[in-house]
Amino acid sequence: MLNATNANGTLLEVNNIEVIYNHVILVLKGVSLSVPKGGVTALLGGNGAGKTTTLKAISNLLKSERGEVTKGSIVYRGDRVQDLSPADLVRRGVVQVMEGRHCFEHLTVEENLLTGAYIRRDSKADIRRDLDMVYTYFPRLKERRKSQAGYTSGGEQQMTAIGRALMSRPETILLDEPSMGLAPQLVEQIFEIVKNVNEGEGVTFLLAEQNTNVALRYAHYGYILESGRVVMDGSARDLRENPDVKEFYLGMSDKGRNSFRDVRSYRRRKRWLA
Amino acid sequence: MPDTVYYALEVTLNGLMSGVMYALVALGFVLIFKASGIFNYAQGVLALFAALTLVGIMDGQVPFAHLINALFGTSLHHFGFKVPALIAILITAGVMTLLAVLVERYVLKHLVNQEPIILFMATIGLAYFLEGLGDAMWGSDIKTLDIGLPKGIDETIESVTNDWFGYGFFIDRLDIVATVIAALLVLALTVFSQYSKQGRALRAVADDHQAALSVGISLRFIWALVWSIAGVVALVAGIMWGSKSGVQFSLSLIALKALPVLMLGGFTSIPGAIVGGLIIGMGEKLFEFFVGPLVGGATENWFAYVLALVFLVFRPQGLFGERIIERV
Amino acid sequence: MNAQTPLTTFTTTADGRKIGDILMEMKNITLRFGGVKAVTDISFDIREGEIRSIIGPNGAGKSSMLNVISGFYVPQEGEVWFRGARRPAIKPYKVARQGIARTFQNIALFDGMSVLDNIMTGRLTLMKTGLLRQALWWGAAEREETAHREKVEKIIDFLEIQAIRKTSVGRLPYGLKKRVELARALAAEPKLLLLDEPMAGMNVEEKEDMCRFILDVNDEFGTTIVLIEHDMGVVMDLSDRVVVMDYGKKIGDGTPDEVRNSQAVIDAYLGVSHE
Amino acid sequence: MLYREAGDFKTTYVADSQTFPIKFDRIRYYIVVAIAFGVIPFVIDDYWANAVFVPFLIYAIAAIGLNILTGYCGQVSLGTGGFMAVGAYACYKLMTAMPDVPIIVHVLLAGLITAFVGVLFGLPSLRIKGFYLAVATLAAQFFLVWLFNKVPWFFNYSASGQITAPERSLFGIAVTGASTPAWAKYLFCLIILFTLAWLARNLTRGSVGRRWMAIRDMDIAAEIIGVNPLTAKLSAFAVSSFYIGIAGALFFTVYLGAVEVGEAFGIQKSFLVLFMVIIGGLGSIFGSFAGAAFLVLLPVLLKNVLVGRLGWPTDLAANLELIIVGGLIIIFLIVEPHGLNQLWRVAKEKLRLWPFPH
Amino acid sequence: DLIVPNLSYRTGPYAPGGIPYADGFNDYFTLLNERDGGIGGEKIQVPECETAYNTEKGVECYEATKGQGALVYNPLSTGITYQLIPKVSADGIPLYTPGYGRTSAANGKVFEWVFNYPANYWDGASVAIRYLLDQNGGDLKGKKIALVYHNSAYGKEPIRTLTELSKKHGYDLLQIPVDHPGQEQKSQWLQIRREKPDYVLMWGWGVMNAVAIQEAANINYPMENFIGVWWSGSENDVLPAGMGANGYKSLAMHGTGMDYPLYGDLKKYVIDAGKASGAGDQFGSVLYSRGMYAALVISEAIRKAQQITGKSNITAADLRDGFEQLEITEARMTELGLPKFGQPFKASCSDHGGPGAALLQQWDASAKKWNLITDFIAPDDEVLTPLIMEDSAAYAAENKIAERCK
Ligand SMILES: Nc1ncnc2c1ncn2[C@@H]1O[C@H](COP(=O)(O)OP(=O)(O)OP(=O)(O)O)[C@@H](O)[C@H]1O
Ligand SMILES: Nc1ncnc2c1ncn2[C@@H]1O[C@H](COP(=O)(O)OP(=O)(O)OP(=O)(O)O)[C@@H](O)[C@H]1O
Ligand SMILES: [Mg+2]
Ligand SMILES: [Mg+2]
Repeated sequence: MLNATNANGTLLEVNNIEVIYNHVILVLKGVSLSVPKGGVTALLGGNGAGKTTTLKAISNLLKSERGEVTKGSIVYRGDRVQDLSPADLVRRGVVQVMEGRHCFEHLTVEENLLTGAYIRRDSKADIRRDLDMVYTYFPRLKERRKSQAGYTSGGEQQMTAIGRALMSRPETILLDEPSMGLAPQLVEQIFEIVKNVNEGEGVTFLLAEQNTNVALRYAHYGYILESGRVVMDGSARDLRENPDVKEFYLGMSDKGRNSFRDVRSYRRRKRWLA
Repeated sequence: MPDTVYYALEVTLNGLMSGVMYALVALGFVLIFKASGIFNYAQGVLALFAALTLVGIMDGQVPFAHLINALFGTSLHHFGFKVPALIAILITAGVMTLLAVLVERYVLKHLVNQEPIILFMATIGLAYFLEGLGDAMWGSDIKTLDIGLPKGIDETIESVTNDWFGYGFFIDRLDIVATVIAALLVLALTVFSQYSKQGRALRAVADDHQAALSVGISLRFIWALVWSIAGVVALVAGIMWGSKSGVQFSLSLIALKALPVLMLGGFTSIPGAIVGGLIIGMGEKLFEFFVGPLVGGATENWFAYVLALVFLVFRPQGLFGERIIERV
Repeated sequence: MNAQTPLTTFTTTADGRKIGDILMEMKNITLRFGGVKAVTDISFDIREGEIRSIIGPNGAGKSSMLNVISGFYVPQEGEVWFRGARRPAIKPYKVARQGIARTFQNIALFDGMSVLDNIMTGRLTLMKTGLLRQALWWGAAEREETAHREKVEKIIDFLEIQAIRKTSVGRLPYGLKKRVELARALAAEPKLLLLDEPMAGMNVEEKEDMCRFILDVNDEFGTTIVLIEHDMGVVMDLSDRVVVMDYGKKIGDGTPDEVRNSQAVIDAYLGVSHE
Repeated sequence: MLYREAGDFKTTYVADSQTFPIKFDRIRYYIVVAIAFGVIPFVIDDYWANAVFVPFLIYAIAAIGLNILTGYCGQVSLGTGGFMAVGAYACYKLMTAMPDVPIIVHVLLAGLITAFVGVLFGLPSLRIKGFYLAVATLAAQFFLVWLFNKVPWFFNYSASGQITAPERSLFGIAVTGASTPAWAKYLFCLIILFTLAWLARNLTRGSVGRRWMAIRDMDIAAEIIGVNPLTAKLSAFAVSSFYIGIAGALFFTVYLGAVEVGEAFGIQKSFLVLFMVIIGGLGSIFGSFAGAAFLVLLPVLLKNVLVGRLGWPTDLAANLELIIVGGLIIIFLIVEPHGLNQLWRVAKEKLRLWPFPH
Repeated sequence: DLIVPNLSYRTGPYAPGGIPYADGFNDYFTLLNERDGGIGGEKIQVPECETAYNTEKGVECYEATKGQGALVYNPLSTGITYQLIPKVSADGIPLYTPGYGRTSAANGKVFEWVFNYPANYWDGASVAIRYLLDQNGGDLKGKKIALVYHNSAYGKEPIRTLTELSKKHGYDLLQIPVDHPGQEQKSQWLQIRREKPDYVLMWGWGVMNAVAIQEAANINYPMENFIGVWWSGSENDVLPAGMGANGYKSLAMHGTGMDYPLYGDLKKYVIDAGKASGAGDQFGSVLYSRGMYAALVISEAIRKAQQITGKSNITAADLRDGFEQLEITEARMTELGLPKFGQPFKASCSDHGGPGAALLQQWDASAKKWNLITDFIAPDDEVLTPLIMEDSAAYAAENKIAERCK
């Protein structure tokens, strides 16, 4: 699964974009990346590095946060997509799963999933089938399907958000921190789903992830962002072997995994203040 | 004294009918709130604007005549033809739809994902704007609106009840028409919002603009759609109220009668608007009937709100409103 | 932050685990929402000075348990004992005043305020100046404000968030928000600190930082900590004892090693034995 | 780099938490205060006082009051008109019952009485939230207006229910009644506003203010970290109503001189003050000033330009005025949803970087 | 030039009443300027200022026009009047409020600067009762009379008088308030339907009038027993109800219709010359004529003042003397082109209220016009004078005003 050979051409290309929030806060300072069709591309980086911002720039959700792409271009299948509305982009097959869940609180879990199929024109039966598919992925959702999403647990909301994106049968999914708040075995499961959907249906993934360990096991290619710039990129295997990545992102030292108890012995540089 | 019972019954019936009239206005609020979480302050002005436009078209008035005359020294007033009511209503509905599209395009589009109070404020700006525009377009003198709706006491009911009880009940025929129309509207809108894909999308948008965008719901379409429907509902309300009192500025103040209804029924419930209307209408009339004389009358305005308040203390989201989700 | 002297001492076992008096005890707690049973008949205790973790699959009822402790949910059945006495169903703000502070799974910072103000809200339980004196400001109010500000600055230094002191929290990235939330909880100088997934959405490096803070708080001030976390590495390394929940029931309770090797826990949660 | 804060280091927490931490702001503030107290009173005439400054100052007081409740504590209220009426009628009763007590005492007492009434009507806020609360506060609005209209005791049994402010003076100078000099009205209101603004600033920067803001931003979380929602909300209602009551008292005694409750303190007033608060910026004292200025001055300005300068018919001018005010509100919101105050702040941030884009 | 500001309202809830009044007011002065070259050679300037029936805007308008040298104010709003009374008294500018404002201002001993002749609210109430007495052979005992009133200072004005009169004539008074704006009056009219009062009087303004007449028609209340004050008797009020309004009566301070020579002049010099105020479509309506009549009285007072002082460019203080010594005879009215239009009256230092007589008019819905049905009926001064004295004395005491005209 680590071979990037099934990358038959670039689907999405981000060229040197710059993003400013509120007209004054410069967040991305020239980010470029390309997402191959049918690949799983990971976007890594610490808190505030700009992963979410990059994804939102692509899905055009920035505008609703008073953010703006001021330079550079975003090209999807050869078309500039910066000026499309998010809905148009979804219709073209790009769906984003937003960070922090963003379920429709007052809708039930099932209604949430069904809104995912909003743009679909196919039959009720097809939609029903996909709904069942989501329920088989996440049995927990099936149990809670009649509850208002606002009253479900954090993890259940996360599953709902992912399930909802799957329901729109997209060509490309932008996943923002899918593993956040999920129990370990579910994290694995989510990435298995990513893998299945990717390999089985050829869906392309761009995922921002903090859990570098898992992300690099499932992704083909990775970019590492730091304070709004791409500082490193390479195939997942290369990244995993890189000593810096090992130390800072995987928590491994030469002696194997560091214990969280021992971290007190040294202080790191404070990168988030950069 | 059985007379009091009959009176009270008559008051109750008429209260229910008034409630329907309030509900007609409240419906517009509900639609927009449900679809975007916007508390649309401009709803009353929308009703006024619709009614003004309708009358203006029916009379063949030249829009902005006064302005044009002032600028160019002309003396335009009327085109000199009259437009039949039905056609005028259709044209007005078209105007309201156009207005909805413009509102979406020049106001709402730029305010995606803002807090409710900001959106509320924007509708206030809109209310000011439309109030000025409506007056500038059609003039602020009083206009008679007559599209041939029946008015006045329904004599059949009066004589039948007179035969039965020895006391003839008063029911206004206009109210009967309003009730039928309101029932149809509520039915249609409930079906629309409960059983259609768009209906679900509406509720999704109200919950979270961004998430709705992210699943491909076009806020622009939804908003234009809902505002058009709300505009048409405003037209209906404008017609019913305008037939009674003529069309002029005060028509926009009927919104104030709709607010307690809204609060009681729940901001998000279409059936709530009608049930709320019935309770408020009946409650305020009965209170005025029994208690009003003791305290000097004119209690309706505040009592409607107090009644709604009492309900809210027990159900903070109104009778049928969506539960307010409180979690950490 | 002032060095608070721990109220009770605890003994440290050979392997570095702490055993103190019982600070809080949950007795047969059952919590239902309509038909949903979030918590079913759960009992466990929390000892002074320890780090007590709660783990379990999504929807197991961990956060609900925390909400019971902080008084936000009132269980239908069961009792909460705190410092040797049964705690009646009291309002959450009274619970907070008894020295229980917490962070939230879905960050609950006050978005309209700066980082500094957010952390200062943590000290509200300790600030006593009345409305009138506050209005006049000079004198008592100003002195109190300065005194508390000093303490808060220490926490800011401790958590290394000096640079964002005056930014409004709404704009912060997720990870920093979690840190500010921790700061706010610490500002209350709590006896018992409840942390609901404090490390979600962080990378390893940032998690290490958080672990350091948690351990420091625990060591230096003797603060008792209840921790919910899905990262098994963190849980196993930090905790003194672990409660495992599944579908609202308790399926395990013990030291990390005991829990790690319990078959029930492996089946329900860990999947494979974790390392 | 027109505007800078660099080089402005604070060595004490007191200096750091002062109202205008940046020297540039501080100087500008001193200049404004100097002009307000030292220049305007000497040049003001009846028109400027009665049509511009006095209403502006009084609305600013009301706006600060409502901002405390809505902007700081997050409780949207549409009862402002009713509470202003309480202030006005309380002041009227006090003035006529105790003619020899200085007027300032009446005004303050009127504020206190309003604070009490405000707390009463604030009680539902413990259950009811958001727009539901906003609409619920209309109950207060309509009930209070009805009460003052209905019960003759409140208007001393006058034939029509109007109340007229008798002449009262302070230090021998009339401050209410028709023969009050323009400067006296102005200064009286200015001093009260200045003091109240200063008190409000103190309240909002310390623990009381943080309690309110915590409730506003997330009431449940606030309660869990130890804020008692009952006292926080009710204290906000009390303080807010105190301010609004004073504004009402001044509105009646100093500004209009005679009022009819339904007309002067009707629902429109509630909306107007709320608009001021939102346009100015929720949760900002400066915003209250800006919002009051915007909604008091802009219409006067527009009227003078459209009718006075351009000679338009008054009705068209009035319509156009509505269109322009409405349009501007929308434009401002689109440019900056968080009000004039935020607009100002962003402008400063830009100036700080100027001439570089970022 | 002489400056007579027109504080009008052409927007807001009461615009339908404000527009024709303001048009009539303006047009009369335009006529004087166009036809006669002004008054005594002085052109009259009528700067208009929009109040929207709102007191605060009223203040702004007052202050703005005061500076231009305004001679007299006529704000057509009871609220603004109350608020201006102390101000004009301090500034020394006459306030002319025909048929509205503060009734007790009729007492010139206390209200030096305020004039409200030829008739005020209390006169109106009394005239209405006199008319009913007349209809009932001089006896109203046991009759039930309902008063439907705008729940504001304006609407409450007649209550005092009607209560006094009920003691004298033995009728029952039923008070029925309607809140602003009066869009919804179902309760009130159900109550009337139930109580079956013999007569209904109405003190309404704005949309309230139209709704009340519609509701009265709805319950089949006999329209000829329904009488409005002169502010409830314009075309605006009856037209929306269509045929239902047929037979409705109202008081009138002055004649109705356009069969007076003056309208010819107005048409010739103002309307046809394209100098009409507003849209020019209000010409001849009831409220138009009222505005015109107010302007006429003011211009007569100006003439009087010019005569007294012997100079054409008079001051506000001169104009007060003009108002105070004004006498308008029937002969003068005929001369002005309005024979039998208004009642003759003569003011004095103490009498600022005039004789207070009024006409009754009735609506003919098929012809869409008002017809006068009585001659001028005088009010019952025996009852009114003490009331006026009492109320003005209270005001004088509260504001420490010493009586004039000794
Ligand atoms: N709406 C906004 N307004 C202003 N600044 C913002 C906004 N959203 C994000 N930022 C800033 O942009 C930077 C990048 O944030 P972003 O959310 O993209 O980071 P991230 O890599 O996703 O971090 P995390 O892992 O914590 O989610 C941060 O410094 C943040 O403060
Ligand atoms: N207020 C509520 N109303 C209804 N159901 C609730 C409420 N709070 C929690 N639940 C339900 O109770 C169960 C337990 O929720 P809880 O949030 O405690 O889970 P959790 O263990 O914290 O899970 P996660 O790890 O996903 O955060 C869930 O199924 C949730 O849907
Ligand atoms: Mg992110
Ligand atoms: Mg949880």
